[in-house]
Amino acid sequence: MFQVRIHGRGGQGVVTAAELIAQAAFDEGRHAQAFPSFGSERTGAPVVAFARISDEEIRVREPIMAPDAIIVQDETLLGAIDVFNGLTPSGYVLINSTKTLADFGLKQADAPMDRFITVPATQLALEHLGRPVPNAVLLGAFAALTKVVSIDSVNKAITQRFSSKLAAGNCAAASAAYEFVQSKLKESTHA
Amino acid sequence: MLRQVEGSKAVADAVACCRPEVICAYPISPQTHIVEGLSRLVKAGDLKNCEFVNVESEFAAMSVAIGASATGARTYTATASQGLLFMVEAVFNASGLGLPIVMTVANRAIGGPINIWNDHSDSMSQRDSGWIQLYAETNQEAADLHVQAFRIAEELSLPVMVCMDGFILTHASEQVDIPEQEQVDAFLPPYSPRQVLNPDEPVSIGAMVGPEAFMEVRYMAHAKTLLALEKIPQVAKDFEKVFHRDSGGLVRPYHCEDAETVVIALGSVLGTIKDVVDELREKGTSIGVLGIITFRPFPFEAVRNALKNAKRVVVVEKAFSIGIGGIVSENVKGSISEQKTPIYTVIAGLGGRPITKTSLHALFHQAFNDSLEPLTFLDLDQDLVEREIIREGSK
Amino acid sequence: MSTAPVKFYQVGSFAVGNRLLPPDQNSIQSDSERTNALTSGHRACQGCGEALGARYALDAAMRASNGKMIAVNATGCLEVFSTPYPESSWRIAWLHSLFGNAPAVATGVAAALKAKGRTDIRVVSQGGDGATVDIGFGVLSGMFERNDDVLYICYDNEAYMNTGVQRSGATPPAARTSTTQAVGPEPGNVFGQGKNLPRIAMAHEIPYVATATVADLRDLEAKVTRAMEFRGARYLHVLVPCPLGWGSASCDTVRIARLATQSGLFPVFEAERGEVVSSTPIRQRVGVEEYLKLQARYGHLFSPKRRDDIIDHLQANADRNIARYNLINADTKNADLPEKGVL
Amino acid sequence: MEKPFAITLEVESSLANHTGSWRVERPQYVNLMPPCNNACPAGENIQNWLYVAEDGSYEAAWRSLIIENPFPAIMGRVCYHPCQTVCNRAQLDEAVGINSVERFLGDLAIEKGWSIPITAQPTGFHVLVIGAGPTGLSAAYHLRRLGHDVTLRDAATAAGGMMRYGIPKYRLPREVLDAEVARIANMGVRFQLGRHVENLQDAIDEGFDAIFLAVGAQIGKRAYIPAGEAARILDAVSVLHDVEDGQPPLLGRRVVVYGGGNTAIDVARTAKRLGAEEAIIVYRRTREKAPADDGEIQEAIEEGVLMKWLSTVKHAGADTLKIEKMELDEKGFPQPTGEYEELEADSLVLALGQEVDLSLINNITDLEVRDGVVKVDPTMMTGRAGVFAGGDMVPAERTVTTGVGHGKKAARNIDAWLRKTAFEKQETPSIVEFKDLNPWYYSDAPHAVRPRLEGARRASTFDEVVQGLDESTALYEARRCMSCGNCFECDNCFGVCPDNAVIKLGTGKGFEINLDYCKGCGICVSECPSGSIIMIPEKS
Repeated sequence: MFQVRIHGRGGQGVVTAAELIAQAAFDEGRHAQAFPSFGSERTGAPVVAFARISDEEIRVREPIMAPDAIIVQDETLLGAIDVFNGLTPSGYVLINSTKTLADFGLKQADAPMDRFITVPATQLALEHLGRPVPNAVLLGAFAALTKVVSIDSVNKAITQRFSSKLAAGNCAAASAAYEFVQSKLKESTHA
Repeated sequence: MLRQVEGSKAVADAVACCRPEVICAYPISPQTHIVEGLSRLVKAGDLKNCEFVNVESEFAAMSVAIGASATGARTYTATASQGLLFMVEAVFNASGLGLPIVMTVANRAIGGPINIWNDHSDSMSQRDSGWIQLYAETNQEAADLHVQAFRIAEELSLPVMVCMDGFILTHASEQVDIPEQEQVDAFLPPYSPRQVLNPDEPVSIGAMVGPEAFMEVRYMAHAKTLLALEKIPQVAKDFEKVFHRDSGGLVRPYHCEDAETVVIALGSVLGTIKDVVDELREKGTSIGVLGIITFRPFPFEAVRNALKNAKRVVVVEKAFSIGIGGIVSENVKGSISEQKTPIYTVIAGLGGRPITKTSLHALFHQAFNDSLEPLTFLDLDQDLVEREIIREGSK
Repeated sequence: MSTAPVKFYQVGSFAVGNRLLPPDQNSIQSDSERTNALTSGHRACQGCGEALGARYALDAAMRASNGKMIAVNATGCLEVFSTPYPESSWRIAWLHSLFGNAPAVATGVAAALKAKGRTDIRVVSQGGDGATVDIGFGVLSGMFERNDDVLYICYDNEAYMNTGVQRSGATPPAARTSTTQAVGPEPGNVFGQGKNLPRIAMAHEIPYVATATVADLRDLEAKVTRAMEFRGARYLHVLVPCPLGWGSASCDTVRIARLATQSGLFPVFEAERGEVVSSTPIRQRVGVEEYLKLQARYGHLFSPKRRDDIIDHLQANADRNIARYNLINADTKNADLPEKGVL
Repeated sequence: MEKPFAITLEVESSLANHTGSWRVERPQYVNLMPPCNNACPAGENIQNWLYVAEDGSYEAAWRSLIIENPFPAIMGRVCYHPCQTVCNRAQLDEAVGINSVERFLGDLAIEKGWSIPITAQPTGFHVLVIGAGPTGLSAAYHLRRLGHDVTLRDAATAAGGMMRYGIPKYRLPREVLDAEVARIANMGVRFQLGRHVENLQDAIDEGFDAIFLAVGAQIGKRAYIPAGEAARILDAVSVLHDVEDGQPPLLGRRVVVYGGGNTAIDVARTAKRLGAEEAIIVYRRTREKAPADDGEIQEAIEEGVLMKWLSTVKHAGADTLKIEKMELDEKGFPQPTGEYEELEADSLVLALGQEVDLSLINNITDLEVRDGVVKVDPTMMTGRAGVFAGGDMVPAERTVTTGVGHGKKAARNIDAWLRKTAFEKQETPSIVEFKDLNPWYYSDAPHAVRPRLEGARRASTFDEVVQGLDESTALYEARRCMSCGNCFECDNCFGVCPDNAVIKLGTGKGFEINLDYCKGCGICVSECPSGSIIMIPEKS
């Protein structure tokens, strides 16, 4: 079972992101579960959503305490809360930022480049979508980084979820993010 | 059709397939997504011959449902928590008049202090309301139970409450085989009311009944409700014939036959418990789970049979009766009163407190060596409560 | 409107019937074939104004709907005296649910009929003043606001009679009830409280709002008939004297209602979409005292010590109604008081 | 439909609950005495015939009327309608114009030629009626309807008595009188006119089974007034009689009529019509105290008749009269003042009342006479068995209507006497007062005034002064009746019963209380417009 925790702020669509991951996995014939951090947080407040992916039926209902992947939609959260809490030793971290990991004081030792990565998702969104909405975009990066779901499944999920125009832009941005991560990962292996 | 979908949406689609004629509801978390979905279907014309009434309170919601049902319309509403408490007077009236209304309760704690998160305090408070109460373990079952609920309600002329855990189920996206319209039509015949307001055949519904007949009225309500214990399994069987899956019924035993320890619970927590049970059984522990789907009327016999071989029973419940303790466990005691089996009451997950596998493992190990208190509060911050009790007592 | 005066001189248009009138000009109550929606054998007190008002109104509604009508009833005297097991006095399709929910139950009935395409069947909801202005007020307002296709009729006897005459939001000032007793410097119900439901209903801008009393049958029937010409939420407020609660003679029920209108204390009018469109002028004006002195609930205004201050205050209220609804016209007798006429 | 036990009930199942047991008093429909009926000297059932007339059933109304009074057309003209004086409606707006409706019905009957069949079995008894005035004609009429043979004798050559020889034709056209008299003749009453009965004994000897005396008061009172030879003094009765016979006396240019009764007014108005330039009424008291009907006085004044109140004639000369002014003392009696004045007059007509011509009973001892009138017992029988008397010749108010009433009363008593039984007059139910009514239900409807000829124009002719009502106004007037004390089916009781305990029996049949359900609240009584329901205690 692969478990994901997504950090963001109210209004940034963390729940949508979690549901898109679940949808992508479902489209690949697997079981998935997505759920919000049940609460009454308002726009702007730090929020999280969860996704589980498995080949068997998912019965467990507890919150995810040891995620295999963490997606941070808003870099400003890093200073605010411990977004890495409970990350499994081999877990992945995806941060929406134009900065480098070093800029966040993450050293290669505890943040190996093949599992930790920053992606300028907001820029890509603006570029392809014309709106600073990074949540779906990050899923392209998520597919490239974790390989838990394929970029095609992600794009399919996006297409099912959004209106055609919105979907096209998001797919383009997600694919761009996917490429971005692919190339980054190549760099890391050659380094 | 199998879909990855939010629980609320799954229920909304399932209810829509039942061709309700009147839907009324008042917004309250975490039930809102269900009625939002239905209002959309009505407005879009996808759900025809149906009136969606935006009422001004839950009390009005149940009252509108009463009027609609008494006029022979298939009627649905949904609520939770304070909303359910606000409609209580009408809730009792609906069952008293024998109106087959189906209501979803998206289970949530009741205040004060106000708390929007999940537990069973709301529906448990209505256990004596004369409604049939069904508890869903998964979103699949939640969807299926609604389809069955209309048949049970209409065949017995009794209202049915379908309870599903707020947020944990209502807001969780998972795969659900949404009932197809043809299937539902094959399973659920059009509503033919037992009594109906009809100018061509007028009757007076809702008389005042005095001491000379009130006991009899109540007794007959009890007798009629007990019929549900046969009706519900039949309906579940019929459902399986049409939909090819096991959903609903009275109870759902899981490795109970040979289990020394049997855990009893209602609703979505059963999934987490089953995971723990599997892990324990792999280590050779003799443990099973009994899920109670039908809590009202209480299936004494089914519970008794499931517990025949149990050496101990752990009841994990998401509500409790202040000053007494377990509610479900009290009923369980009633079904095995002649046995000496120890019954441990575990109050867990109140007000949305997560029920984790880790905590359950620890809990069950205590149970195995019978070191459990008769009444335990799972993951209670013991230091805090002791400190506070002393502080308040010292005033 | 409301009643075109019947040009017949032996009795005017005020009598129930008239052997010399063509049937279409006669009142519904004069028809031997009337529905008798609320029939004999009910357990209302002698001279019950509510029993009278309910039959008047529902028979008219039955006529207007060609007998296709469903009635919902709030808890209260009317419900208790009409349907104690094992006997019902109703001759119509009738449902009682709770004290505070009759308007919403009626909404449900109407919604069901709409869903079934049976809008030929009309829905009437009814209750006393407690059920209407107090406990059921929220749901009533909701029914109004949604403009649900329901005619709501309030039988106003100005207190909770079913429970033993306690004060309601419709209890008039100075009136004695078991919770506003005739003691202290301000005996009876205090001034400056209570709600005027017809005006609140008008504020919802529903299609039709009207007031009536059991003293003017033709007016009441005309208003029910008019109300049934509309679709959507309609409100009819009927004054029904209560011999028990008002401390009046059972034979005076109609007379007292008449004095309420002729004194101006109870204005009879109708409004459409929030605007008053007509009012029924006073025929023979009387001072409020004529009305008050027939009722024990106002006894403390006359003995042991006459309270002119309070009587004058009530007279001022009546005068305000007369001005507001313009209840005096050229034909009004004793337009300027005080000539103590007894009707 | 499967009804859940106790919660859902059968409609109208409460009919099993007989709430009549709550009752301590019960309503009862009654027929009380309307003041009009009570005041009618002829005992007409006015409320009833107005009620019948209200729906346009005029013949039925007329037939109800003539049960008591054979002269609706005459009454409608000459009756001073005490019924209207006491009408309760007067306290609401104005009295009902009963008299005008009565005239409308009477005229219609004449126009349509409605006749009166004799339904009673012939009795074989034969009654002689002496005097064909209102009293005699009425008696003859009623006796005939009771099945007796009747012979009617009168000295005059035409029937009618004072109706013909006392009342001028501008008040009572003769074709109306003749028509209503003819109707009686057609009933088989034998008229022997121009046959003066000098001696009652002779008549008795003719062997009639009973005799009714109604010769009236035909002789004008002659007060002593000092007068010169040339003075022309006549009495009112003769003047009116001569006018009727077509030989009007010469009265001259200025005519003075002495007296304050209706006859005085009639003579003065007649004088005007005969061409007198001035007709002056001299009366010793005031207009208020004058016995004449005020309406008559008013009409006379309109026609130019002059009034000299508080005056007596002291001496009559050739062309002048000496008048003494009077004044009323504290008791209201006129006292001489000693002030005199001259009044020009070509003739003086005395209208000081009439006296009975008792010559026909002079020699019959057992007929007691007191104060110039014949004494009768309560059955109107004189001291002589089988001989009855009525009208102006017995103590009574001397009006046509009273006479008609006497005739009826005598007829019924004669009938009883002949049959050797007693006429049982059922006792009068209580009289309905205004306070017994609920006038709220009567909408305002003022009296319909009968058209009249203009005073100046009518004074020159004997045309009828007062015209009749057309049908619509007569109907309107009939419907103004409040039906005091008698149900007129307004359905109020049927409507206002909170317990549906009033049964409507259908038009003309009235209502009935359903005692199974009546709780005795009394609303039906309070709201009955005509006061024809009362509450009576339950017998314990």
